[in-house]
Amino acid sequence: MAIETLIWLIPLPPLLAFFAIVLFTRQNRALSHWVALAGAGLAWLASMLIFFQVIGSEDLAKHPLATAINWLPTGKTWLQVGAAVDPLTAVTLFFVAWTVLMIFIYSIGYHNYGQPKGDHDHAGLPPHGAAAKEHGHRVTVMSVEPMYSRFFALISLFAFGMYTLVVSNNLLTLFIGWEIMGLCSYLLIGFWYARPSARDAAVKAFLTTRVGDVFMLLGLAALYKITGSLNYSDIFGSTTVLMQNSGILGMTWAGLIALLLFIGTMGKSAQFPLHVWLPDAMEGPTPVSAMIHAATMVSAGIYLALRFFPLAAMGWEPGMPLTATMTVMATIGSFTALFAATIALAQNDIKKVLAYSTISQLGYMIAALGVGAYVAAAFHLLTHAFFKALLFLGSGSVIHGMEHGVLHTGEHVDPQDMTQMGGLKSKMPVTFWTFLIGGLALSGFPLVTAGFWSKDEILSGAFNGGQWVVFITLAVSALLTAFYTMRQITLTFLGAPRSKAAEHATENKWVMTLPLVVLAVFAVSAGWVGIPKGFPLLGGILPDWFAEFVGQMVRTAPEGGGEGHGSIVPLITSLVVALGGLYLGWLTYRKFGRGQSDALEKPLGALYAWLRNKYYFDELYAMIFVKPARWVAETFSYQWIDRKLIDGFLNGVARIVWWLGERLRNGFDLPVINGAGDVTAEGTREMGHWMKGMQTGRVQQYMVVAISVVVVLIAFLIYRYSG
Amino acid sequence: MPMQIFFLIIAAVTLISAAMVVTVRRMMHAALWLVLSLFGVAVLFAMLESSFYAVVQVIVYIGAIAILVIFAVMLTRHMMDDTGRQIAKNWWAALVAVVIAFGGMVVLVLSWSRFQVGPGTAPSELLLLDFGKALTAPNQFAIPFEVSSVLLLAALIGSIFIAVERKGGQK
Amino acid sequence: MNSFLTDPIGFLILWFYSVLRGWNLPEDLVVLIAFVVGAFTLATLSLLLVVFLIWVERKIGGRVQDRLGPNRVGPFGLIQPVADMLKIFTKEFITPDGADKVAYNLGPILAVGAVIMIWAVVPFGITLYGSNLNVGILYIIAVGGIGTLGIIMAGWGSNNKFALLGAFRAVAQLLSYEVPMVVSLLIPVMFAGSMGLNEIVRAQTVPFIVLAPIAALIFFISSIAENGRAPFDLLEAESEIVAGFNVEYSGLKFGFFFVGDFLHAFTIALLFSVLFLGGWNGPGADSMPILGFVYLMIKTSLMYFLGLLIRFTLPRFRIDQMLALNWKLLVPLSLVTVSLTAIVDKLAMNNIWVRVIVLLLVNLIIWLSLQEIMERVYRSRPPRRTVNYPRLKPEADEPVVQPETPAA
Amino acid sequence: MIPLSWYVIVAVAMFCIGLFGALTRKNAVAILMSVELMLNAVNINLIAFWRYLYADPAADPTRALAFVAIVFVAAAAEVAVGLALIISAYRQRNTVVAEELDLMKG
Repeated sequence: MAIETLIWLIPLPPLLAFFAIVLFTRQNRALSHWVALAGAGLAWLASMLIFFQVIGSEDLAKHPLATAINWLPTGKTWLQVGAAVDPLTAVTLFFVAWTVLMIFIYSIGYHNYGQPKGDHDHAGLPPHGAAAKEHGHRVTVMSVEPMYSRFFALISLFAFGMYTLVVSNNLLTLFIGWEIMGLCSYLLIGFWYARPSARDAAVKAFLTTRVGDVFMLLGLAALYKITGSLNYSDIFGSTTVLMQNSGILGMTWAGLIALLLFIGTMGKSAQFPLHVWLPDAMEGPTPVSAMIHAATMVSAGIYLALRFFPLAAMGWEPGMPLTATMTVMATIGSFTALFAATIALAQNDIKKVLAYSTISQLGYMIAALGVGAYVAAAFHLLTHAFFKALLFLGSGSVIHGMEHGVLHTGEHVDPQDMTQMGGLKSKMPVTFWTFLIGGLALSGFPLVTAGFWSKDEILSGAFNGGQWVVFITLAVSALLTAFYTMRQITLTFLGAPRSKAAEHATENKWVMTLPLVVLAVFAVSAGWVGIPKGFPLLGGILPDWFAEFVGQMVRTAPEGGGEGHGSIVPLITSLVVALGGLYLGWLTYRKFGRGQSDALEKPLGALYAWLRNKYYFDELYAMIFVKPARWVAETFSYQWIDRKLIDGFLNGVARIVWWLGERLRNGFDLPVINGAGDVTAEGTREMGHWMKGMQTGRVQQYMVVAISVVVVLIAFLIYRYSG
Repeated sequence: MPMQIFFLIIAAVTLISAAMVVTVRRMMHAALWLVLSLFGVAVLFAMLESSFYAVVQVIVYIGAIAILVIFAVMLTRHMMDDTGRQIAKNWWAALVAVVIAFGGMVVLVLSWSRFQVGPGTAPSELLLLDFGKALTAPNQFAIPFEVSSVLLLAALIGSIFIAVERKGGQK
Repeated sequence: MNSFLTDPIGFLILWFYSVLRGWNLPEDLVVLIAFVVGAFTLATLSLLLVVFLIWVERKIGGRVQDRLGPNRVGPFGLIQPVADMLKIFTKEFITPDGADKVAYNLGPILAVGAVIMIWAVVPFGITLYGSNLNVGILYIIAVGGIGTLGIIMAGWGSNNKFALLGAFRAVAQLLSYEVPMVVSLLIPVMFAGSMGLNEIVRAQTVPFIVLAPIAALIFFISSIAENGRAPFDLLEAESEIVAGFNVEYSGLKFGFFFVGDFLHAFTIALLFSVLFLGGWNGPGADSMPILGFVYLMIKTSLMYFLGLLIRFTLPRFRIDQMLALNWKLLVPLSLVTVSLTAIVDKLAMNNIWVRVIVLLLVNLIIWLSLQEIMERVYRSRPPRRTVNYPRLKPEADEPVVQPETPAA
Repeated sequence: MIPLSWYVIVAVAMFCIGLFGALTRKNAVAILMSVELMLNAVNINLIAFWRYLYADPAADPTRALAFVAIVFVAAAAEVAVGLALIISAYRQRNTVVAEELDLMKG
C-alpha cells in the first residue's frame, strides 16, 4: 500500500469504531472499549508510520506527502478533497495520536470498568457508587458508568474529527472535522445530561464556538470567492490576488481573511472574549472530556492559526512592523494569557485552575504567532499538548482517588475542591510525581522540562521582535503561571490531609496511571527536540530538529531558532519568573490548613472577589447578550410582531376570505358546479345502464368485438393508403 | 429444392397439429398436439438460422408452458373430460370469419414485393454476444428488458397469490 | 499412423469421411450419412454402457448395504445384467384398460431419448463430439424438459391414480429444480463467455469447481433431483404411491425407464465433469486427444461413484422438504452466488490466480453466511416436539398391579 | 431458396388457426393454448423478418431478437397467470368453461 493511501486511512478506524459501537456492540462494555481502542490504536499506528516516514524526507514543506480525489463538480472544475502531510501536520499528528490513545486507555479506568453496577445509577448522571462487601464490612465502592459504551463511541467520533482536521489538505474537510469536533464537544460536555449545569455548559460551549465558526465560515467563503480553491497550496500560491485591498478597514484580502479565520480560532481555542465556554466545559466526565477540551480540540484552533500564519503574515518580513492581523493576534493572545492566569490564581476547583491555565497557555501561542514566532508557537503547541494532557489526566486521577475516599467515608465534600485535599503525595505517589512533572513543565522549570524550552522560545521571539509590551505581559503571566501551578500542587499533594476523604484516597489502577507515566515521559522529553542552537552551554548538543523541520513551513525562518538567540535577557527572564513563581507559590500555600481562607484573599481585597468570579464575565454576557436576546424573542418578536402584527393581519385576511367564500358558494358553486356534476353523474348512470347489456362476462364475445374492430381498422387503413 | 421440401413438411406438421389443437376433443391430446406444433415452430426457427431461439422455444414453450398447460389439464380433468361439446355452437361463423381474414392477409402478403426476397447474409456467430450486450446496454434494450423481468416477477407473485389455497375462513 | 495412436477415434471419423467422399457422393449427403452413423453409434454405445452401469450399481449398492451384490452369473456376476435383459425382453407388454395409447407408448421413448440427446453435444475429447452447438447449455436444459414431458405422458397415459400422482410430483420436482440448475449453469457460461460446451471446456485452465464450488454443488444437487434418484426419488416412492409414474408399465417399456434412469445418472456425472471438472483437460491432453477422453472418463466415474454413494446413503425427502430445499435454499443461494460471482469476477483482474483466490473467498463468505442464517432460522423455530410413545411393558421397578381377588 | 412469403403465410395460417380456437373453444385452458398458438405465429413472423431483412450486421440485427424475447416473456407470464386464474376459478366454481365464468356480467 502506498504511504499516501495510508494518510487518508488514518481517520477511518475511529469512525468505524464509532459506528460499530453505536450499531452493534453498545450492549457489551468490554467489546465497546476494545473496539474503540482498536480504532484508536490503528489510527495511532498509521500516524506513527507516517510520522517516521516523513521526518527523514527532505523539503517536506514544498513537496508534502499528498493524495487527493475529485469530489464535487463545480462547473468545469472539480472541488478536490484530499489528505496531505507536511511538517506541521506530521508534528500535530504525532501528539494527537499519542494523547488520543492515552485518553482512550485512561477512560477505561476512569469509567470504572469492571466495577459493579451502581445501585441508584441513571443514564445521564455520574455513577453514585455501589454497595459491596469488603473484608466483611459493608462499604460503598465506585460503580461503573451507566453510559459506558456511549462514551467510547463519542470519543471515537471525536478522534475521527481530529484526525480528519489534521490530515486534510484543504479547508473544507478541515472545517468538517472542526464541526464534528464541535458536535462531540457538545455531546461530551453534556454527557451527564441529567445535570442541569452540564446541559447549560454544553449549550454555552456550542453557542460560543458557533460565534467563532460563523466568522470562520465567512472567511472560507471569501477565500473561495477570491482564490477559487480551498486547497492550502493553491491558496498560498495566489499571493497577488490576496494582496489586493479588500476595501474593508483598509486591510488586504489576506489580512481580512486571516482575521476572520482567527475569530474561528478564538472560538475554538477559547481566546478572550470567547473564552467563557471552556471553564464550564469542565462539567463533562471529569478528566477525559476536560482533556479533550484542553489538550486536543483547542489545539485545533491553534493548528488553524498556524496553518494560516502565512496568510496573516503575507507581505511581512522579520524586522518589519507587524501587519494589522498580527497585531490583533498579539494583543488578544497576550491579553488572554495574562487575564486567564489571574483568574486561575483564585480558583479552588482543581479542574477550573487547569482550564484557565489552558486558556492562558493558548493565549501564549497566539501571542507568539502574533509576533511572528511561528516555530515557537508550534513548539509550544506540541509540548503544551503533552503536559496539559498529563495535568488533566493527573487531576482526573486525583478526583477519582478523592471520589474513592468520599465513597469510603461517606463524607460530603466536593472531590474537586483543592481546599479539601492535601497530603495526597503519599497516598497517590504515581499521580503525584507525574503531576509534579506536568506542573513543572507548565511553569517552565528550567532545563529539564519541555515547557521551559518552548516558553523560552516564545519569550525570546517576542523580545527579539522588539515587542516590549508583549514580552512583559507574557513574562508576568509566566510568573503567575508558575505561582498558581505551585499553589495547586501544594494544596493538593503537600501538607496534611484536610478532609477524611483525602485521608482515604487511594492510588488508581494501572490503566489510569500508565497513561500518566507515558505522558510524563513526553512532557519532559518533547522539549529536547527543540533546544535552540544558540543556547548557552546546552545549545548544539542535540540538533535543533524541530526548528529545522517545522521551520520549512514559513519561507524564511522569522524568529531566531538558532541565530537570533542573541540576547540573554529573555533567558534570564524566564529563569527568574519560573523559579520565582514556583518558590512564591510554595511559600504562600505550604501552611494552608483546614478551613482557612485563601492567603491571597486579604492582600488583594476586592480584586480577589473579581478574580474569583472570573471578572464577572458571565454576568456581563448575560446582561449584554442573553437578556436582550430574551427580550427580543419574548416581548418584541412574540408579543408585538407575532401576536399583534402578523396574527392581526392573518385574521383580517381570513375574515375577508370567509366572506368571499360564502358569496362564491351560494352564488356559483351550488347552482353551477354542483348542478353540472349532478347532471354528469345522472347521465353517466343512464349510459351505464344502457351499456350494461354489452358486458356479458363472456371472454370470447369480447374477443370477437375486439378483433372485428381491428379488422375493420386495418381494412380501412389499407383502403386509405393503398389507393 | 430439398430445403423447400423439408420446409413444406415441417410447415404441414406444424399447421396440422395446430389445427388438431383447436379441434380435438380430449384436452390432453390437444395439449400433446400443442407440443408437437410448438416443436415444429422450433424447427422453423432453426431453419431461420436462429438456433438460440429454437432452443429457447423448446425450453420455454415445451419445457415450461406446455407442461404447465398439461398440468392444468390434469388438475381440471373432472369437469371437461371428454364429455359434451368442446366447440361453440356457431363455430361455422367463426370459421368463415377466420378464412376471410386468412384470405385477406395472404392477398396482402403476396401483393408486396419485398415478401418475395430471399434470405440475406447469414447472421454472424458473434450475434448472440451482441444480443446479450444489446439487452443490457442502457441505450438499447435495457429498459424493456428490465420491464419484462418486472413483468415476470409480477406474474410470479400474482399467480402464487391467485392460486394459493387460503386457509381458514375464506368465503 | 501417429495420429491413429494419439487420437484413434478422431482418426476413424476422418477415415470414414474420406471413404464416403471417395464414393463421389455430394458433400451434403456425406455429412448427413456421417451424422446419422455417428448418432446411431453414440446411441448404441450409450445403451450398451447401461448394461455395465447396472452391474456397477448393483455391485456397489450391495457393498454399501453389506451384501455381495450380483455374484452368480459370470465372473463377479458380470453377466447378470444380460440375464436381466433376457428376462425383461421376454415379459409381456401390458397396456392397461382406458390408457391413452399414444401417450402411454410415447412416454418411455421420450424418457430415454431425452437423455441420449444430451450426448449429442457433450465433448468427449478435443476431436470427439457430436455437434458443436453454440447454445449447448440451453440445449441440455431444453432436452431435460422433454424428459419431463415423457414422465408426464407416462403418468397420465397409464390411467392410474398412483401413476398420475407420480406425474404430479414429477412436474413439481423437475420444474422446480430446473430453476437453480439453470441459474448455477450461468456461472460456467459467464466464465467461458459462451454457451457452447466445447468453449466451456477450453476455458477451464482451472476447473470451474475451484472458481465456483457453490455453483457446482447446486448444480450437482439439482441434477440429482432432475434425475429423480434418492434422496429425491419421491416420484416413485414405493411406500406412498407404489411405483409412481411407471406403475402400469411392464417388460421392455418398463426397461426403458430403467435404462433412462441409469443413463441419466451417468450423464449427470458426465455433464458435471465437463462443466466443472475441466472435461477432457489434463496433462498431455492437447497433444494426445485420446488421453483427454480417458481423463474425462476417470472424472465421470468418480462423480458417478459419488452419486451412487449419495443414492445408497441418504433417506428420501418428504415432498414439503423437497420443495422447501429448492425454493427456500437453492434458488436464493444460486441467485446470490451468481450475482456476487458476476460482480466479483468483473472486478477481479484478468490474472487467473487473483480470480481463483477472490472467487474462492467469495464462495467461502457466501457459505459461512448461509450457515449463519440457517443456524439462526433453526434456532428461532420452536423445538421439535418429542413423542412419548406409550410403554408397552411395565418397567421392572414398577409395581405390577395384581387383580384384586374378591374377598371370600 | 425459400422466399420470405412462405414463412409469413405459415405464420398467418397459424395465427388464424389460433384465432379460430380462441373464438370457438369452450374450455378456458384450450383458449389459452390457442392464444399461445397466436403468439407463436407472431414469433415466426418476427424471426423470419429478422432473418430476411435485418440479419446483416449493418441493420442492427439485435432489434428483432429483442422483440422476440419480450414476446416470450409475455407468453410465459400470461400462461402462469392464466393457469393460476383457471385453477382458482376451478376450485371456486368447479368449472373451466369460459362461458360459465361470467361473474363480471353487467
